Amino acid sequence: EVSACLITKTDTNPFFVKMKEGAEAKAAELGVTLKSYAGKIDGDHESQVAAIEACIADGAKGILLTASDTKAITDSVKAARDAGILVIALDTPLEPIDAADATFATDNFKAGLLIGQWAAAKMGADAANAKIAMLDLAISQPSVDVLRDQGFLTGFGIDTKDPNKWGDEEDPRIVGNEVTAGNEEGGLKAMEALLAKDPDINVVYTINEPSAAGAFEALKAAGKTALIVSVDGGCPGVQDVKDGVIGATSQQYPLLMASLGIEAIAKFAADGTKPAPTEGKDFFDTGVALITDQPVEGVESIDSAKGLELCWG
Amino acid sequence: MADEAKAATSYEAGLKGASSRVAEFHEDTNTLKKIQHWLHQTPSAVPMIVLVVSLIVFGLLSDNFFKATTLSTILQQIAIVGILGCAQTIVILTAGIDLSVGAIAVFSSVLMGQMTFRYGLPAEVSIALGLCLGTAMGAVNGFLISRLKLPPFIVTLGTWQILLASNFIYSRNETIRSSDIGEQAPALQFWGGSIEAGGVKVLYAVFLMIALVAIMAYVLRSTAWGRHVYAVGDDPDAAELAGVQTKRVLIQVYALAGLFCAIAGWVMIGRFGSVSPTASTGQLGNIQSITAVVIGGISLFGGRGSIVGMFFGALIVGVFEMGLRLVGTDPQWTFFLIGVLIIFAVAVDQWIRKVAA
Amino acid sequence: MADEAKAATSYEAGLKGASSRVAEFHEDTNTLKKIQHWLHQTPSAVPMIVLVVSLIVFGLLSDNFFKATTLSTILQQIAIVGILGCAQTIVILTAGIDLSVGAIAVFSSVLMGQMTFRYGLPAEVSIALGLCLGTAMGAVNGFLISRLKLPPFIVTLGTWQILLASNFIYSRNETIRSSDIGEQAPALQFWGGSIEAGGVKVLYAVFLMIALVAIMAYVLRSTAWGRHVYAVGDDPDAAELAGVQTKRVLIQVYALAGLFCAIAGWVMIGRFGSVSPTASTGQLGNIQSITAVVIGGISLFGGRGSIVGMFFGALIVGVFEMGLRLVGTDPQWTFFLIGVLIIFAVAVDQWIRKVAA
Amino acid sequence: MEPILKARGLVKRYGKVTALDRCDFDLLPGEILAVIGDNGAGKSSLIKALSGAVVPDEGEIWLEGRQVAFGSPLDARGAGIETVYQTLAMSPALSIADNMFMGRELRKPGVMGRLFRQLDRPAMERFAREKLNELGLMTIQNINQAVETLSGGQRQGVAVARAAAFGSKVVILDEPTAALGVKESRRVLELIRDVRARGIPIILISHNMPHVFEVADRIHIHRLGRRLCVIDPKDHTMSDAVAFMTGAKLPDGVEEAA
Amino acid sequence: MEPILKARGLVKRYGKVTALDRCDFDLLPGEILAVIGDNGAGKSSLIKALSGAVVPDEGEIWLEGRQVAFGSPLDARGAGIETVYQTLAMSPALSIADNMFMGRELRKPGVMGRLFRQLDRPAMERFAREKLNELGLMTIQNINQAVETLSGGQRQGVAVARAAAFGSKVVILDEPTAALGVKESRRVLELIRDVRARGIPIILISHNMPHVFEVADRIHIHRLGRRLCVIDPKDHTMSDAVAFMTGAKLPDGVEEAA
Ligand SMILES: Nc1ncnc2c1ncn2[C@@H]1O[C@H](COP(=O)(O)OP(=O)(O)OP(=O)(O)O)[C@@H](O)[C@H]1O
Ligand SMILES: Nc1ncnc2c1ncn2[C@@H]1O[C@H](COP(=O)(O)OP(=O)(O)OP(=O)(O)O)[C@@H](O)[C@H]1O
Ligand SMILES: [Mg+2]
Ligand SMILES: [Mg+2]
Repeated sequence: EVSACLITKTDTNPFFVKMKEGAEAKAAELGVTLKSYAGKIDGDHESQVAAIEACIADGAKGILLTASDTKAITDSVKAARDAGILVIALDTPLEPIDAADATFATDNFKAGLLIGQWAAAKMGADAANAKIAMLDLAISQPSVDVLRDQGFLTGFGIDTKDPNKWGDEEDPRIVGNEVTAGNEEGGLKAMEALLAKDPDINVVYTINEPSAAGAFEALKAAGKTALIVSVDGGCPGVQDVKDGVIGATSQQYPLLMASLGIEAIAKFAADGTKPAPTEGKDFFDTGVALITDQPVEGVESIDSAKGLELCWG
Repeated sequence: MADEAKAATSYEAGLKGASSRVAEFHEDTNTLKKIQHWLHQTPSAVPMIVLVVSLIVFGLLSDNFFKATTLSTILQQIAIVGILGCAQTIVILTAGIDLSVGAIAVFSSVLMGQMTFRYGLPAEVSIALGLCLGTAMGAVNGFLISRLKLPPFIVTLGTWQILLASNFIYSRNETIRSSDIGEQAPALQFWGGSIEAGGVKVLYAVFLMIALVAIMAYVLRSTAWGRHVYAVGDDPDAAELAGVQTKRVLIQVYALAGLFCAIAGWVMIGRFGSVSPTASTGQLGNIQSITAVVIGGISLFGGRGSIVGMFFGALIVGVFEMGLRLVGTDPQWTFFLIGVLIIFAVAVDQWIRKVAA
Repeated sequence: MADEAKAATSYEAGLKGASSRVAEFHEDTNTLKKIQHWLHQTPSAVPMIVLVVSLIVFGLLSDNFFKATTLSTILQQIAIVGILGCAQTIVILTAGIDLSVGAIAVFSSVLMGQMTFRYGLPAEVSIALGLCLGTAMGAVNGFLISRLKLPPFIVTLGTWQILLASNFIYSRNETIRSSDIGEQAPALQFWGGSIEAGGVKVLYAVFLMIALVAIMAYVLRSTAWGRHVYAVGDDPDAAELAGVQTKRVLIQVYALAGLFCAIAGWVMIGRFGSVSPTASTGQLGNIQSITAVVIGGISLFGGRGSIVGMFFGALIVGVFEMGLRLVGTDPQWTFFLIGVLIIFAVAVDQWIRKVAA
Repeated sequence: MEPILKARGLVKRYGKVTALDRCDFDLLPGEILAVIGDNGAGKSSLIKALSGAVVPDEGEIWLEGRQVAFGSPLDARGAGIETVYQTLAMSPALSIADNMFMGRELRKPGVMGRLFRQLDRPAMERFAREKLNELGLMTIQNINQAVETLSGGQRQGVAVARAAAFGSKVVILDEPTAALGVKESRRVLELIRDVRARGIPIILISHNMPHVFEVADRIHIHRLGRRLCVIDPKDHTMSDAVAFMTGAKLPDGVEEAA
Repeated sequence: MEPILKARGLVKRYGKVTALDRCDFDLLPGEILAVIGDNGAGKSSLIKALSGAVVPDEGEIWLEGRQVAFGSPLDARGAGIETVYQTLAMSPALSIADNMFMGRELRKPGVMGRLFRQLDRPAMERFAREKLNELGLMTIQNINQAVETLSGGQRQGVAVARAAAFGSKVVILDEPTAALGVKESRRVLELIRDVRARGIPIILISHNMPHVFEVADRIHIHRLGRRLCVIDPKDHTMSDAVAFMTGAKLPDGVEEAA
């Protein structure tokens, strides 16, 4: 009997919930026993260490891990690999990337970059006097948070200063950064505060689609409109693109990552082969696609109808 | 023998003609003394002063602060914390604490939403059921605390986890979108409606919060039940001996707190548009409401303080948060400064009280 | 006049020959009574029983549970909570609460790391400085609480935010990698070392935790200072009148708690290898340590309970978490069940105490 | 005469300590019964058992011939037994009037009271002031003072005034004059007589022998957790009573317990 | 004779209430000074000001001729003033021995005490047991009982034993016999005499006139927050004293304050 572990950052974010569902479906199909673990809050590193220890104690064959702290987790990953467990990083690569046996990931920086480029192109000449609200995840600035934020700014053509930190930019077009905890409540409150600061905001970057929905409510209540961009590609988010709530979102594929991961573990258990990375990259890229119904020149995108086919819940 | 007893107390003869004058001392009547006395008698005055001062300071620091829209935004941002604070206040007055307030609120909002969208109940019925279920969750807390005599902190720590987990499991982490609710069940979003006067929108939710605070202030001050709540928090043994049904009062208090939380859950739908099981209130609602209560001058050891103080406490936090954002610090520094200002607000409160004592 | 007074108390003649027998009553000596009495006298026994029962239950449910490695893993998983629990215990015994324990621990670990890697200090010096700074952070809490008489909850809520924000700002969100530390400053990772016996690794951190609990148990029970800590928590006014320097004791308690937190921060480096400012202990350490303390039977109202109980409390939580993971419940259900079990553990505790009273 | 309040074989243990050791008790209608005994003899434990504040481990209690089992002080109060405990049972942060009316507050007449359940503060304060004046506690300057700010004696006066004002079947006073001054003690004794004149029997615990012998109809002497004997103050001297309660002498027909 | 403890013009206000109203005070070396007065007259407030438990708003205090300003009870204790407060100042959850030695614990001899600062529990318990026996409090069955489980009188006995055992310059007793039985009160009076025999002056607050007149060398009569007069018990009857303190009569040469 093959047993596997799935360790996600949290289990309340729909992204990870869907990832878990994908893994469970695949595990049931292949006859693998799957146990799931998660951090208690965003950036919860300790719970992930404890989870890896539990997997080792439990004699698992493989671990699928979306790391909260990509540098810090490597010791525990090494311990697991020393115990003969296949460790696959999902969604977020570890640092260094070869700390895991394999990585099935999307490039969060690229996801941000795409929406940044789209927003800049959409605004055209006005991009020079844009007023941008940045709705980030948490003040602890976990790596997704930083990568998506800095990707967006890079795509929009703004100097990011220290690329490992958001909030240190000095470009006057940025009205302010606020944290949202990645949910509607946080998005709404953050947007209200930024609107009080500057009622003329016309571009809104959001860490994910729930916070985008919250930001939209705040704009609606204030009787304003703005270009909202986001990342994730969950079905409600794509629906929001279709309804014109969100201008564009970068879609990622958690179900795919998870099911590929489970397959790799099953294969490893059967004959000991480890998965190979995508050609030319040091990880297996599960891809990212920009979804918008207002395509712009020079940025590749798919429309919301196509996005709804590919969305993950 | 009785005669012997008489003799032994014969010195009481001296009592004859004892003065019946009530002790009266000169009273200082200058204005400062009067202000001090008033401060002493009105526990909610101190947070009010802190509030006014911080309003003035932020008004000076930021041009945008003293705009009507900013002020109404502050009010709407504290609406939910204010309602949770009502729940937290009555619980803390009984020397308890309720860590589950946020979880009850979020779970109630999810229940209201899912009953409408998953089972197709009319929105009004879902709301009524949601309010009842919230009350029931509170009553369970009350039962465990009063009947099994478990410490409130640990009971509500447990139910917090239980309800939050139930919330995620039951909702399958699915958000109900604002536009769907708007079309099919607008009653759920009732409190998101607003009154417009002179270009300034004030949410119904804000009026609801103020009404709840006013009602509870009356109930706590002017009804027997309110006095019993204070007595239970002050000294439960003494209250029991003096004839208060402490257990019943405790259950009622927690159940009522549950109802307030469910109301907060309903308000959340109106305010955020959507129904989201991941709302931060579930995690942070308890700390936020406790902060408001404590800044409002209510003792965590029970029996002392006023709910109006809690209202000012919530406002102080709201004003700080908004003010700091307008002044333009980055979120980490905002977080830092709010920490500083919480301590500062309570220190000022303490200092004024000391001067006034 | 004195003669008159003599006459008035003449009945005291009856005192002559008053019995000097000490009241003695028959004592039930059956075994049950003895067990009850022992339970009553030994407050930490109850959590111990809960612990043993849960060990047995999980042992039956999962084959992998009763392996030496699993048990040593549980111990190493609670090492940090256990050390933070020592800090929390002494604070709660004084009827206080410390919400900043986790933040002090994480910030101290970041300070130790950055002093070595950013400023190039020798690791030993950084550690000593880190421990001093942690103590200082605790002392600031103590100062605000004892001198300015601010409520502990609100002070530590404020410093929690302040320290966490400072931690993020100061560290610039940078993690120091395990391999770098291993090469350049192995002293930082000292507590991650282990003793191997029969294939089972036990971390130094585990021994440290047990030693700290033992030392504090001795200090609290058998030194004057320990008695003063209890007296301050029991009734601060009475303690002050009886000649305890309550303010000094409070500052010492919070400073010592800060030191324990800094030690926990050092242990974190050893346990996780790296120095990470985002460690969730910063956010969750307070609730975890309070949970351990309360399950361990220490009263949140101060003055009652034993630190050994806290240790068992931490173990109970560790056993539940590991046991449920091995049984394979999904995280939300684990969360749910831990909530249930927290309430259950305290209910059993309460029940045994009642029976034994 | 049939006792109005009767107890047989009451036992109460606190861990190793036995506070009541098969204790009997009788209170006759309309009498003032004093209970005297050494410190720690179990007097307070006895009246706590009678007033529902503790549930005895063994033993039975009868009120007006009917067996009763009080689960809480409220039960006993409902049955008409009003008690002043040695610890006074006051809520320190609440006002004097609030404390006196705790659990039986007056409501405003009319719709404010019936519908909005508003308290009638002026009436309660008037009543409280009146009862305190009856006790001569006129040094209380402010009827809205929190009880915690009263002097020890003032606090005790408030508790006694409360019991005397509301007792209907039995009034129990546990050392009501311990902290009172000469004047105030005298008033309490007068009050006790007044209450008896209303036909209500009283249980009075006191260490003040002259007072006890002055007002008591019978004296229950408590020793080592049980009733040693009951004496008539007219037949015995104070000196005898003191000798009995301290074990210096044994009353006729009683043997020291084993 | 120069007073050992002297105060002039003490004022203490609590909000609207004035507890001490320009009060004077003198304690002579080696004497027993009784302080009597109505409930709420301000007696406890006076001794709290003298023992550092409250800081007076105005006024000055001299100990052995040197002006002092006590910021805390510990200061006063350090200067040799030991006090039994009316509220007793005990930690309810701690044992009798712990309470008696609070703030001046005994340490084990040798290295355990010096280095590891271990308490000498057996010695402390022995001492506590001895002092309680001196007071005749033998109904205390278990010296390790928590103070909260003691009867009201037992608790008071412990507090008195503590003060008597450790006082070096002045011992202040605020109603030490209020909750005590006949036997125990007698022992306290004997103890007070013993303490004076050791040359230590005592301030005794009490409402028990026979006791006051029996032991006091001088009587300070307190009324409406200030010293009305000081009388010698040999020159006045108890009846006079009662009349003075309740305002029924005015002592010679004193006018009722405005
Ligand atoms: N809650 C309790 N826990 C343990 N022991 C107790 C408790 N209450 C009372 N006792 C013990 O029971 C005995 C009787 O106490 P009780 O209070 O009834 O005495 P009492 O006769 O009222 O004395 P006093 O005149 O001093 O008030 C005492 O030895 C006391 O220590
Ligand atoms: N902390 C306080 N706050 C407000 N008023 C107080 C406080 N302490 C005492 N008082 C008031 O001061 C006055 C004097 O009180 P004090 O305790 O000194 O009287 P006392 O003479 O000791 O009376 P007793 O004989 O009853 O003990 C009283 O009217 C009391 O109500
Ligand atoms: Mg008693
Ligand atoms: Mg007094």
